Amino acid sequence: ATLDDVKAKGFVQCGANPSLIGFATADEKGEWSGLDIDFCRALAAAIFNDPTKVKFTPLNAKERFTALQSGEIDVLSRNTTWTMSRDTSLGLKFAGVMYYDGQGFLVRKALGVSSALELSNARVCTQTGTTTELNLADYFRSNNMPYEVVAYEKNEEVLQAYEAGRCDVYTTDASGLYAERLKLAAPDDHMILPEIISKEPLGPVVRQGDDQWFNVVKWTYYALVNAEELGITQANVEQMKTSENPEIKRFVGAEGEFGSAIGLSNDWAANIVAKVGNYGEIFDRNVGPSTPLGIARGLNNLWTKGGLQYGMPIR
Amino acid sequence: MDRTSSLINNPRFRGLFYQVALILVVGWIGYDIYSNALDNLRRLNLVPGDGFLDRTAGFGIIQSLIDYSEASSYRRALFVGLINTLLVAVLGIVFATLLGFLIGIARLSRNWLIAKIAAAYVEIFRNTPLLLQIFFWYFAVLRSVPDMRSKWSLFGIAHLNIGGVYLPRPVFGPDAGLIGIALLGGVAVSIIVSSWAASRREELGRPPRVWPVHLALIVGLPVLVFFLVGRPISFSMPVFNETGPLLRRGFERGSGLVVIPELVGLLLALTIYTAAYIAEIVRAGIRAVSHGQTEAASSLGLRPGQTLRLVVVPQAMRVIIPPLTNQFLNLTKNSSLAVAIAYPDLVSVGGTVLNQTGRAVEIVGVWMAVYLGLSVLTSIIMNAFNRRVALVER
Amino acid sequence: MSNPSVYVRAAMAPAQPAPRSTVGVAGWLRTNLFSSLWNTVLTLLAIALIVSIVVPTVRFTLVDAVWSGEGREACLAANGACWAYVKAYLPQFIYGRYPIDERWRVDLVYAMLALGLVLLMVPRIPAKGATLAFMLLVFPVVAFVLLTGGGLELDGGLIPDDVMAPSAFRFWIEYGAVCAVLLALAAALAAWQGASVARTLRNLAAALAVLAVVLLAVSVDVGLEHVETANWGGMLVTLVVAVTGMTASMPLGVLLALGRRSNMPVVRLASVVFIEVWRGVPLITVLFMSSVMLPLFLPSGVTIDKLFRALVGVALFNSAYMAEVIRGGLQAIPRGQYEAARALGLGYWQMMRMIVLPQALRLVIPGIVGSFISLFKDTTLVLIIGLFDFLGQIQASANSATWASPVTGISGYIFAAFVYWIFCFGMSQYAGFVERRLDTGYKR
Amino acid sequence: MSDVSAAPGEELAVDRSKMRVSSTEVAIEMVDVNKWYGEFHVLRDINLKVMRGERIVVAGPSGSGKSTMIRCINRLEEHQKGRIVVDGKELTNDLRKIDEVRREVGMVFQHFNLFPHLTILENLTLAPIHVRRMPRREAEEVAMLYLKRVKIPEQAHKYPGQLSGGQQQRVAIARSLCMNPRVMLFDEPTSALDPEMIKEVLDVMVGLAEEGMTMVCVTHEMGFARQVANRVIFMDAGQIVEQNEPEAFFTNPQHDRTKLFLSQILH
Amino acid sequence: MSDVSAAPGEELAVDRSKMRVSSTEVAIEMVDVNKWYGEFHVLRDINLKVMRGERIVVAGPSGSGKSTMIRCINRLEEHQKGRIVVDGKELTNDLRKIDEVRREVGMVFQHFNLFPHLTILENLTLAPIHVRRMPRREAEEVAMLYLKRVKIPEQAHKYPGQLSGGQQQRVAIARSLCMNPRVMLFDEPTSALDPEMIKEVLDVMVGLAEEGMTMVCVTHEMGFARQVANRVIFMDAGQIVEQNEPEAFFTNPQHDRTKLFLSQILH
Ligand SMILES: Nc1ncnc2c1ncn2[C@@H]1O[C@H](COP(=O)(O)OP(=O)(O)OP(=O)(O)O)[C@@H](O)[C@H]1O
Ligand SMILES: Nc1ncnc2c1ncn2[C@@H]1O[C@H](COP(=O)(O)OP(=O)(O)OP(=O)(O)O)[C@@H](O)[C@H]1O
Ligand SMILES: [Mg+2]
Ligand SMILES: [Mg+2]
Repeated sequence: ATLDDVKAKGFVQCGANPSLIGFATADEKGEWSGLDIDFCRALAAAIFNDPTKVKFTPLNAKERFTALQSGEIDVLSRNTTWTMSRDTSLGLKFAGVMYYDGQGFLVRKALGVSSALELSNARVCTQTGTTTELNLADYFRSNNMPYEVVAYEKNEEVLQAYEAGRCDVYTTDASGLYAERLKLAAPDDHMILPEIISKEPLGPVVRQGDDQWFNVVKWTYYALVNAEELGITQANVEQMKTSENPEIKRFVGAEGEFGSAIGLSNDWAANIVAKVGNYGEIFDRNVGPSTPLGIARGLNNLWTKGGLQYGMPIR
Repeated sequence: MDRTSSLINNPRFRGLFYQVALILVVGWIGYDIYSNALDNLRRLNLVPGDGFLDRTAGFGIIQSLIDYSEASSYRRALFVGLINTLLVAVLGIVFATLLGFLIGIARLSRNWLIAKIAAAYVEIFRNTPLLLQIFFWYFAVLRSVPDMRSKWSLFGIAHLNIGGVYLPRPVFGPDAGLIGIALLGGVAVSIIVSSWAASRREELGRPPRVWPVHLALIVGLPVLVFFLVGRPISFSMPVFNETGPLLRRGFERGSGLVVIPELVGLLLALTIYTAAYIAEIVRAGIRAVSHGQTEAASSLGLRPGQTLRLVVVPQAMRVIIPPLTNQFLNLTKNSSLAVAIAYPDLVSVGGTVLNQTGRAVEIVGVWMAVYLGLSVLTSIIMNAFNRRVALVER
Repeated sequence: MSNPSVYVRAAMAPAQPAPRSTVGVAGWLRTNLFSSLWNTVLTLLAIALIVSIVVPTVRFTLVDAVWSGEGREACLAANGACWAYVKAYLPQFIYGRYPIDERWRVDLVYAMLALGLVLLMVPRIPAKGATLAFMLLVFPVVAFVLLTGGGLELDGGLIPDDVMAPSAFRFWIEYGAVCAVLLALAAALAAWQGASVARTLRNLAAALAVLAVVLLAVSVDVGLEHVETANWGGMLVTLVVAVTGMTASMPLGVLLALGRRSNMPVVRLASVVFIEVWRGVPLITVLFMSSVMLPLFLPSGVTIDKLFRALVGVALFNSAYMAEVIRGGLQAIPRGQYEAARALGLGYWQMMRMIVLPQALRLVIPGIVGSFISLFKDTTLVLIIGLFDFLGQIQASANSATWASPVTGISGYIFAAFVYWIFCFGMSQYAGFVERRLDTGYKR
Repeated sequence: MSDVSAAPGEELAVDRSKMRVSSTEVAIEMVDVNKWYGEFHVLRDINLKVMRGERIVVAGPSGSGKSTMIRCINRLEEHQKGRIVVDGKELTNDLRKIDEVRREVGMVFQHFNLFPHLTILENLTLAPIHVRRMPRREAEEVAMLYLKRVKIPEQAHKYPGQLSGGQQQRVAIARSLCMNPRVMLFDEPTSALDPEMIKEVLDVMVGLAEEGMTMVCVTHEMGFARQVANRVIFMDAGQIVEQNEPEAFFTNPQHDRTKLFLSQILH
Repeated sequence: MSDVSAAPGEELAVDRSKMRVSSTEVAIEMVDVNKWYGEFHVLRDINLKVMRGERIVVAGPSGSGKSTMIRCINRLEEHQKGRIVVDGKELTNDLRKIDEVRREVGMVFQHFNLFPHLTILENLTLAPIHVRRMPRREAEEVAMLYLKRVKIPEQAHKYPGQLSGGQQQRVAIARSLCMNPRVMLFDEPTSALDPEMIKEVLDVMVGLAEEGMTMVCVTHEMGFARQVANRVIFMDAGQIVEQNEPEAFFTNPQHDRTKLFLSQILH
């Protein structure tokens, strides 16, 4: 079983995007950071109470599924869209949605376009081998807009081509657009159109057929969201351990045996928050308004605040 | 005892033993791989087979020489990729051969500067990675041509901007086939005329003047037919919109014939890179013809052009052809680097299909089969040609 | 005048200096550049061509280039190349994301490699055999330990886990057992075929012992921090792929070349098929195969490092080309050499090892260098499967948020081209040098 | 053709009666010809007049400029000073003149230089067809005539590589003859041949001489010179040191260098 | 060693006294040996018995199968019918037997076939060390002994390319001798040599003969045959046409082909 293997080898092997600012990047020293990265660290914290017990495998779009299928990595946390075919026929299982995303469009302000519906005749650059190409085709066809797609192998090339003027539009998940825009020579000359043309729920993926490991990953995600709902933060988690709120008590492991049910220690959730923080903290730290990306919470806000993030109750 | 010992020391038996051992080992490895793959695929719900190829592709391809839309099947998409590969390979081979011969001959030029320029060309382009050259040319081209709302024009017929090279596209009417037939007929008749002229020449010594006949047959006849059947070919000129919303400006979609910059960049890089190798082959081939041959030819009164055509080139060819074949194969294989700059060749389209379907084994299988097939085909053609050239020599 | 044809020269004509127009600068110019109208036209065209290429290039790369400065503003200001960016990222281009504090390990490996190559390539330096042995046996192990940090976990896998837990101890027990079986097999085979049993055993045991030492060296924890290959990048990856691909493809290439010339039909067929298949497909599909398909061929749970997979792909691919180069050398060895060796009573492998291969390999050194150049250039393709080699690292950094500008990318490409060119041109010059040396040396 | 071994020149049966030399028609005239290779002065003040029908043998130590001199005559090399007039046409930079001269001058090389990719017959008909624009049929007839003349008509459809050296050289001579030249130049035509083959080639050359062909021949076959030549020219260090009728030249050399050379070369 | 030119064989000083031939010990026996190359029947019913100490010379026109026959003796070629027994061991498909035979039989080729990448000494010690498993020191001593025997000990550390043809052939003989063979096979050992060098090699071979070495020698050096051989075998079209003692063979050939052959080859 994966959990046993992970415990035996002493670290989680996590598949990640090699470079997507805010979601997964490694700095000069090989230190990884980002939203997807923090999820893996949370997983490590849950299992080992040590967020550093994780190793990252940079994967491009083509390799990611084979890497997971073959067992090269334990979990894929690499802005991967949850689709039915992937969830069912590729032998994969999505464990939650770390980021509700949608495909958007980046254009030059000089183009004078304010809506995606004005993009008729546009030339669109994108990266091959993702759901993006399919959504794009669907959107333009359903709106009867002619278009042309230029699909590159790597996003470095997409960006260079877009910058050179090969296309009018750069499309990918909105989160990616925010990240990529920063790499343009003059980011302020470009804007992201308001339309989101697809649902892109991005989340961690595991292999089918190992429910225990699936549970660990799934509940790590819920723990992050629940912690925010409960107001448990990295700063206050120690005090919270003495809280009388039964929900919090169950969360920090003061009550019940929820940890052992998924093969972890009882304070697994508290460890996550203590070491990595809750969902909101992770979001703000990596992609939130105070970062260069400056993404608003939007759909990724808690359900209580008008968003979609909803932690299943620990009970 | 002696029987067995002599059996074991029998070279035939030993050979057999080793060969059987090899078969067993290879078979075992093969079986292991096969069963692992089968296990893995079954675990992943990926039943091996080509059924998935008939599913709808759903993605667009920027260049297709045959009908293709998002609603076409994966099979068709792969076919589009294959045709694009063939297109770039054939064009690349033609251009690289021309440029390569030019540079190779220039390297032997008695003009010092020309020879040095050719040498510098070869040393520069042979010693840098092709992928780098592809990037370089592609992005250099992209960055140095006008943007999509403007253009450079040549005689109002050909235009250039970042969207590609725009040319008039011939549109064939119902009777256009007749013109094709007329052209073919003209070529056929003029071949007959040529051979007649050749036989006349044997008798006369002086060839009869036939080029007006050729001109009439090959150009005149189709033109005549063109007007007779009521001009069935028209040209769709690229339409350039100067006004309107920005996205509508520039060349109108569907008008004219567009050569996309990905093709231009790839072709440029492949041609320039391979030409450097071909130049060296040509140089070596020509140098392999001894100086005495040229001297003998000129002392017989042959002019330099005749010497080259009748004496040097036929001898150089047999040295040139085998390595030239290799370069053609290399160019074909190297065209797979198209994937780096979004030219939709077989590898690029296959990669997309692989991603949408997760069918790694099948797609890689298609790649291998196609490239191996192309290699074998090229080898067969060139070997046939080589045999002809070689026959002349001995 | 009865015989006008009689003539005896009274005074010998002394040698005179050649007319001015045929010698010296003027003569040189006339014969090489302006010997005819056509040539003059060509010369003028060539000059125009040179000017139109060299001037803008020099302007862009030198005159208008930006040499220092920080960040994207510096590059945005440039009309020419932005070398400031290259300077800032140079360490990344060389080491990738290798941890800064550990980079001395990479330097050490670079230094050893450079030293070894110099010792091998300069003909005058003696002890080639010892150096070669060191570079082939010791250096790879040392480099492996230095670069990865060693401490490879060997825990065996033949004995089921429930009988004995995975551990280094289990591995060594298994290793011992396998060795014993191999030795027994070899002894039986030797006895059968009438070779000296003791000698066979001695040789095999020595080989197994060397292997054991190597395994021990890579598995023992030397206290170096472990650096994952995912963090390797830049020139490091380029050199690792090129050098390993080359050395690994060599023995395989020799075997394939011998196989292709074997008179056992199955062996020959297998070699031909192997060689032609690899030569018939593009390297990039091989790399895709190693990155997306190979994992499916392994038993579930067994995984191989991505860089290593690419290395295997590259090595197999290159071995096919190497086999053809070596076959050329084998074919150049006259039949008489084989016959003489046979007549002296040498066996097949003795003949190959002592007579044929030494001569054949020496003949094909230029071919081998040539194929190394190809391989070195082809390493760039690994960027397509997401490894960060020298070019990949440059491409990635050109899009970094801090340095992005219209000239960043092109500057990076020019720098990459320059570096690759230096390496490849140097090697091709060396190949030429060896060829000339062999040309004269062979006849002696 | 088979039992020749020692000194083949001695045994040539020559009929000098037919070899008539014109006293007025000049075939080749070289006046103060000078040539340099870079700084190296190869030909110094060469003066030579060859009348129609003359057979000149050029001898001299290696490197003395013999080859260079005769190669200047059909402009395979360019001279830098002086005049060369062949058959009334002066060799200048005029390409048309050069072509005309080359058509009139046949040349036979030491290493035959047959075209290996063409059959013997094609070798012979190439120039007539493409330079003289002769019909192929006719060119082939002429070629067969000359092949018979050099006694190998049966080899017409073989390739040069299939012939012996002597046969190849005879083909080379026939190839020149097919252009119907007025002058033949030979540059050591026998020195790359095995002894048995030398005679077959010399025989052909003697035949040519007997027919009155103007010939300039660089050779060390002194037997041939003695029997056939009507003038022997001795060159050294790029100059014509001595010239004389063969008998006088061999029996009574005047110049010291000639004496030295002959003492080395004659047995 | 230098002033030999005409017929070197004639001048060999031979001491026939030591050449004793055993009458019981058979060194080589070929019984009804047949061999085909594809469809081509090269060896037809060869029967030959060589006693220990015999010196056999094999002669015959080119292509008659001489080389093929002696190459069968150490199994460089495989025969398809009949028996070949060398030193009591029959040559079958048994590799071990073949190895044993090869160790006992030395062979010298027309083109020497020295190993150009090894020094002379290494050429000589290679087989003793790796086939006979002799210690290197000892092998080198033996090698130097034989190098002295063929009179070129001073060349031990040179490479084959630096030696003249005659020296190379002597090294080749020494190389075979180092394996201490009981039989020596020579395949036209002198035919690739310049005349001055032939004698040095023949001298060495005569020396060997005097020491009683069993030898089978394909050669056209009839002088050598006359002086040294105790039997001459004449082959034609793959068969042994005639065999006899040299004197009788040369003076009184029986078979027509032999007569024809001898008339061509002897002066
Ligand atoms: N292309 C050349 N460039 C420079 N020097 C040359 C060239 N060709 C010939 N020479 C030199 O010119 C001199 C005369 O050469 P030439 O070949 O005419 O001599 P030769 O009398 O024919 O000698 P041989 O008997 O060896 O053929 C020689 O010293 C030769 O080295
Ligand atoms: N490997 C081979 N395959 C086919 N035929 C061969 C082969 N080797 C030799 N032959 C033919 O076998 C015949 C005998 O050859 P062999 O070399 O034994 O002749 P030989 O008497 O040694 O002649 P020579 O005096 O020319 O060396 C020749 O006709 C030759 O063409
Ligand atoms: Mg000469
Ligand atoms: Mg022979």
